[in-house]
Amino acid sequence: MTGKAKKPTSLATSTNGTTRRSFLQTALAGGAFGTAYLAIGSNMYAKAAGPITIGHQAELTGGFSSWGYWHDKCAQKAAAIINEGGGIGGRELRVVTDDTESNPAAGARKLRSLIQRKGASFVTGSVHSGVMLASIPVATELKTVYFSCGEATEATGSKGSRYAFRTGNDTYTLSGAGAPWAYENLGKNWTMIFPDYAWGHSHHKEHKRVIEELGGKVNDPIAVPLDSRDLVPYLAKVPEETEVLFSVFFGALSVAFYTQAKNMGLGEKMKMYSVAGTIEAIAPADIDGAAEGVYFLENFPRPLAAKDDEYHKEFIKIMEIDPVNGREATSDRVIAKSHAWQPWENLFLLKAAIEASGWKGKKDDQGVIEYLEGAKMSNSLAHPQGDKILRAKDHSGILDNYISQVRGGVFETIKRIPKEEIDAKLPPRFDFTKTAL
Amino acid sequence: MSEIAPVDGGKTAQTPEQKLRIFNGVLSIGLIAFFLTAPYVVPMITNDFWVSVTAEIMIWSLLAASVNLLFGYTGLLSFGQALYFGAGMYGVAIGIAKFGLGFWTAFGFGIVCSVAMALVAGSLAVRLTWHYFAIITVVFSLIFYFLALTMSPLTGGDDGLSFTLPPMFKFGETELSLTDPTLQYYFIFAVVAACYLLKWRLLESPFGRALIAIRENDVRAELIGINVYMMRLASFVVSGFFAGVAGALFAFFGRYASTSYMFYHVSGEAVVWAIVGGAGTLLGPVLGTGVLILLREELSVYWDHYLLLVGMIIILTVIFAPKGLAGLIDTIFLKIVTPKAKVARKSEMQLTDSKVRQPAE
Amino acid sequence: MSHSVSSSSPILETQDLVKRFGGLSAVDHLNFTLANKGRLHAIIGPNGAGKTTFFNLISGRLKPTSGRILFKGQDITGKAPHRIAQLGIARTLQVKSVFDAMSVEDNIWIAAQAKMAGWHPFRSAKHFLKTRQKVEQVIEEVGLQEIAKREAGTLSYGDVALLEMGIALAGDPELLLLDEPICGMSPKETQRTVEKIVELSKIVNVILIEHDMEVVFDVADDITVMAQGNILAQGSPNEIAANAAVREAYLGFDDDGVDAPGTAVAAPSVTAKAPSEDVQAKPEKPSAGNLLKIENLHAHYGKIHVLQGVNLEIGAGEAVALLGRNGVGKTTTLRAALNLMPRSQGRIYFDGQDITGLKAERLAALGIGYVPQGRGIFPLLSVMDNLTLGLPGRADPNLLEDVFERFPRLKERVSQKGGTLSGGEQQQLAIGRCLMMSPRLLILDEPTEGIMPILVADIRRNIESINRSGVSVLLIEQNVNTALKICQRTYIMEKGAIAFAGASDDLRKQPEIVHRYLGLSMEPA
Amino acid sequence: MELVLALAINGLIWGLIIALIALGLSIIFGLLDIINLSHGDFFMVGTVLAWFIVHWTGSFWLAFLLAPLIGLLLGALIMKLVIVPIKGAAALSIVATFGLSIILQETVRATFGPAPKRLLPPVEGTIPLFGIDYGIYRLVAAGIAIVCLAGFFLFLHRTKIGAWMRAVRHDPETAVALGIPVQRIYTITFALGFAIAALGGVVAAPITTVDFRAGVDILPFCFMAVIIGGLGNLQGTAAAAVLLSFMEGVITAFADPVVARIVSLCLMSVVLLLRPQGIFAGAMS
Repeated sequence: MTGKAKKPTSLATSTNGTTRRSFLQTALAGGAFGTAYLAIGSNMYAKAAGPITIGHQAELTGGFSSWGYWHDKCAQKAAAIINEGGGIGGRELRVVTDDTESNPAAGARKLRSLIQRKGASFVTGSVHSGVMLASIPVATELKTVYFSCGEATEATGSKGSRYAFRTGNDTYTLSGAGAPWAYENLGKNWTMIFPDYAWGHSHHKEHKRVIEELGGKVNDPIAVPLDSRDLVPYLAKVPEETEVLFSVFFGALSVAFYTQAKNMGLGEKMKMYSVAGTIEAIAPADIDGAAEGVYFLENFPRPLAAKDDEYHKEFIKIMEIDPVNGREATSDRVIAKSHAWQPWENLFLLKAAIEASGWKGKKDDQGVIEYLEGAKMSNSLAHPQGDKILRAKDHSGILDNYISQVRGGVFETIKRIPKEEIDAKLPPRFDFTKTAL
Repeated sequence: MSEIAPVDGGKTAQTPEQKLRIFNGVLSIGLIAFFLTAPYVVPMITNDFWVSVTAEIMIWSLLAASVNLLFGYTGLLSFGQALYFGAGMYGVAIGIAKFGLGFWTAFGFGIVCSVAMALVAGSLAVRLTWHYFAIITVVFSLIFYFLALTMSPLTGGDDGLSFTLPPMFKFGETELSLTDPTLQYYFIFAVVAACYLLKWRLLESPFGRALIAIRENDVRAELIGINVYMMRLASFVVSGFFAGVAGALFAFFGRYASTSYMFYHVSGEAVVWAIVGGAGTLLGPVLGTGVLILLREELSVYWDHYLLLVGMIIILTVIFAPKGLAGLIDTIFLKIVTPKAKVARKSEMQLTDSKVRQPAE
Repeated sequence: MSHSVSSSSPILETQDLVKRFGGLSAVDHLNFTLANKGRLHAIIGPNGAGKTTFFNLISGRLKPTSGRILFKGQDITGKAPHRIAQLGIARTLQVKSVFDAMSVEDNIWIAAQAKMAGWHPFRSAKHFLKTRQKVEQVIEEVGLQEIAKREAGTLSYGDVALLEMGIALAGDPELLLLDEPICGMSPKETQRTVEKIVELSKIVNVILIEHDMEVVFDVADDITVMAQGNILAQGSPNEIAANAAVREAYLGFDDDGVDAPGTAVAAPSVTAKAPSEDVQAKPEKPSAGNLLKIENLHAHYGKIHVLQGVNLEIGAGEAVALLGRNGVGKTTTLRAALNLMPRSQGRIYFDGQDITGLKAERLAALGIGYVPQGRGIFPLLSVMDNLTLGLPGRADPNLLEDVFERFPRLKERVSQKGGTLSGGEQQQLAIGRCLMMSPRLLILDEPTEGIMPILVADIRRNIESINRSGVSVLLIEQNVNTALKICQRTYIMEKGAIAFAGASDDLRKQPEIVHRYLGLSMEPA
Repeated sequence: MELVLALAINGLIWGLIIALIALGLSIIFGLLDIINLSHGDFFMVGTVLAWFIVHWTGSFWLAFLLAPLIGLLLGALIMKLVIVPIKGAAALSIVATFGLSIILQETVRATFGPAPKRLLPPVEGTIPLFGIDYGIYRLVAAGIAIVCLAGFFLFLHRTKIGAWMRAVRHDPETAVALGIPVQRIYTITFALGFAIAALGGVVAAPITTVDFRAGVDILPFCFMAVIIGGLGNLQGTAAAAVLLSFMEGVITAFADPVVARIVSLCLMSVVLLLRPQGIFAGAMS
């Protein structure tokens, strides 16, 4: 992959010719937006009020760079489609990407850079919880709508603001979506193992609450220091009577976890349950069967078969990934699918909000925010993950989730958890709509 | 030798050293003028973003300056300044978010935390020198890093602790707060400038000279009656103070504190900034911090793997400009100003040598 | 010059002072008293007599094992160095060291202000008028006005020595301890410095450690001779000069019957023409052709011009001694010649080949064996490893057998660690190690230093027999007699150059030359 | 109680692997006086080399041979390009190795990719060990680590180059005079430090992960072992690594793992303040 992703995208010519164009038009027409702009040709937006710049704050280097690559690619592809379809309200969409180095200080600086230097009117942001939480105060202060992708629930909770949104899951929705199913189907006695920092503890807290409410037993938590490479001491502490071992890790630590748990034969003694973040950007095949048999809560299932519709199919095609493992055709990278769709969808959502509210410039931000609060998105190429709502009060996305299991080195989806069910279980705990702008 | 002696009457005959001093003076004034006018000048040239980068560079340069005070002026290489940075940062964040302190009290609290931390850690650490000192400073900072990580209800752990800025001043209805970017910039400028001024005064004072004496020759310093332990401790505490102020400012700047700023990598970066800029020079840290941050900022636009270049630049600086950028500028200036004078002096030295060589009676 | 120490109230007194390093007593129940009379008191003594350790104890750099130190009647035993300095004892260090990056002025300034450093953290140093006056005064006293603004690191060696004294004086001391202030100086610098010391001794009590006897006997009011951590003799220069024990301790002649050239204390002083001409005199070409030839060798240690044009030749099969007082540059000559340290100038030839630019590690293979001072045994390596270390491949069993035959002790201890051997055995090992490489030239730096007397003769015999077997020998030796016995020719170094070159037999006949360069040589009182 | 035993033994085994990596750090420090901040990345490069070699040749055992060899070459190259030019100035070496660390990580990220990967152990299966099922490869790895450690000490004590390294460390000048090529020994030492760390990487790769940031986490632990064992004291380093890991294993059985880490760090401060030569000094030399 080259660095061209960093350049503002404008799609001058369509390489796929008319077939592609017509599909896009149909696909977009199926979306939640009005259809008026579809008449506007791609060559017309040049005459309008100049491009609209949306910033993308991504982890291109550092610990999260295996995810960041896909966030960047999704944003670029989405921008290309939008521009191909006439831009936003007739104006060209420029997406500028800045690298956070997976480091909160750099991330916050890059957010300023996006807004102040590169003139981003809106920002779709980081999947790194630390970066995201360092960025929200900056975005709020600079009065700029900021979408985060990280899972720390505080971003749309105690540390949220009127400007901070998230279309994906957080630990709160993840627990509400998957834990009840796992409790019913996998077992009642739970042990939780997670990295010893806020994200892990947040998962523990939310899941423990759900399981205990359901009447299950949650054993003492096992927090693993972030710099651990040898997990055996922690795995050895998993009680014998455990029925479900719930784990949340990311990156190297999660590979180490699966490898070492596998080596110790834990998978044979108990059910292993986790969330998609644990295995993002990693193909089960690449870790040689270490994740075999593990159940995952995904929100955008890896195999096409789990959500077999044309939007998903087209998404896979555009992202140049295979329909089973999500592996890139030109490299051996595996998509971080349950998170990387967010920048894609956020761009389309912003497009909808801008067009619907008649946004022309900074002063019209309120209209965009009001559109976003409670926005409904429906299954389309703009929203290939599926139908979802952005709840007005807590600015959180409520979406379908899926339970998958790794079988024979590939994901197999066994259950869809509809967003309505999740919404019902998880009342908003914050209300930002009353906050002044 | 006589050429060095001041020439009576005219100022016309300046030595290269004098010229260098003037040059450095001009450079400093230029730098100060730039920082003073940045919020107005910079947006005229580019945009607001660079104003906040400038502010951030000032803050980080203060952390580099704290490394510089210890390493460049006292001869102790600390790899744990992030600890005092973190203490200042958390002092402010916890003060505001948990204790509900006001702006100034939180600022003071942050500084007190960092100074207290430096006093405790320093009283042990300065018993050691060189390698051992460098390592124990990392060890201390790691201990508190892990402590902060475990106390996440208080510190927010890796995800950090964010807070809303309390107002600086309140006059009836009108509130002044750092949410005004220009005010924020000048607040940071004023505090950082005050710290540099303080550093400069300290270094000009008997205390500062004692530190330099210790750096140059601690044995000799002890033998003329300098209490080397106390001076090193004082230097350690002052540098902890600078790091703490930087941390407190950074907390205000980001409205946020996180343990990730306490990790040894942050200390490492500060050391790199200080040494690349030029250890033992007042403005070296500003240069090093500024150049490296701007470099990263710009390079990252062009290449995914720009860190390769950053690493190479660091190594090349160390190899080809061991006295840092400040030293490099001085050397270049001296070369431009005095090609002839230097040659003359060299030959004179050789003459003296040959005189010495002659057998004596 | 006058007589013995008078009995007014002492400024410095040590009571039963002991300092042990491991088993060695560097200072051994020393009782020393110095009257507060503003006299110049010199301490002399052979290397290892404990002189510098004594200074270190007084100035607090070392804590005594037992005993007390009183300064003006106040007990200062075990006080921190800076406290002692503040009380009024200043000292200089043997290796000159000042604050290199600071100007001369600031160097003195820092010393003048040392006691209050830290108490005025915000007041500019420039504003302390009293201190400034003090600095000006001291600069004038030591005569550094010309170069007051120069950075100390750029000063010549002589100026550094003056600055050292300035630094010491700036603290208003009542007692000044000077540790070999003129060591390594050019004659001109020496003269200037000595004059300064004499001047200073009129203002403040001075204790001077010095190896240059000429200077000591010239300027000291009183002399203490130390040996083995204690006082050997004390008195006026004349009394000391007449003391037989002193001469013996100094000249270190063996007691194995040879008439020590130093018997004639009242020997006529050397006439002025002797030294300078001899310095330039090139030694006659040895008959067998040159094996090693050192030409015009110059070297610096920082500012110190240690070697000032050394010329030296060794013929094949010849044994040559290089003698000279401590600090004249003997070891430096070897190190510079063997490329172990940078040279400023000079060429070295070995067996006709120019080895000047050759890497030091290549020399052993050419046939130069080097036994460094202190023997250079690797303590953690076995005797066998030590022996075979320098060889490219496996050890030649015949050579090994030869070495073991020569040093049977080594064979007994072949798997022991080098560090567990006694000094004599280590010396055998160091020599044996060189022999393993079949050298053509064996260079030995003080092989008998610190060796039990019984073993000295053994080592001497070994060197002689090695030499007889055709190996050339270059020997640095403190023990003049041992050296003269082994070596056919002798060079004497003085102040970084060869001052005398000639046959050892000639030298024996001219004891006054030995005196002049090595021993007690003085102007008639 | 069983858990304690299991954790203690695991600590021992993991400690042996760490000892191998820390050993490389220790010899570089002991001989060259360089605080090598990129040492963790030397280890990481070893894991990545192992991964590539296994994926290209299919042979894990070949990785054992090739990875250290490549490490040796890289080490010699780094010595020549980075360490020699700064002439061993210690403060500069810290900064230079910091830069080196960035370069190594970024090079691996650019070539190997940012995603962590797993390397299958050449030996699979578990055996019961005090109530837990224990991976057999770990025992194999410990065995390999012991063999490598023993091999290294044999090399140090039985070969000429080993003797030279020990001699140079004690007294470089005498060593030169004896004809020992000191500069080359320095280079060999640095290269060996890299090679040993890379070997540690190969051994550890199937247990942990292959990831460009693997070195960041391992470095502090290695430093702890080097310091507690005594700077430059090789046997001490190895012993300290095993002891520390063992201790952390035992503490982990009772308390929060971070507490174990903090205890180790406090122990390290005490050692530095009271016995900077390390707790094994004297006992070893």
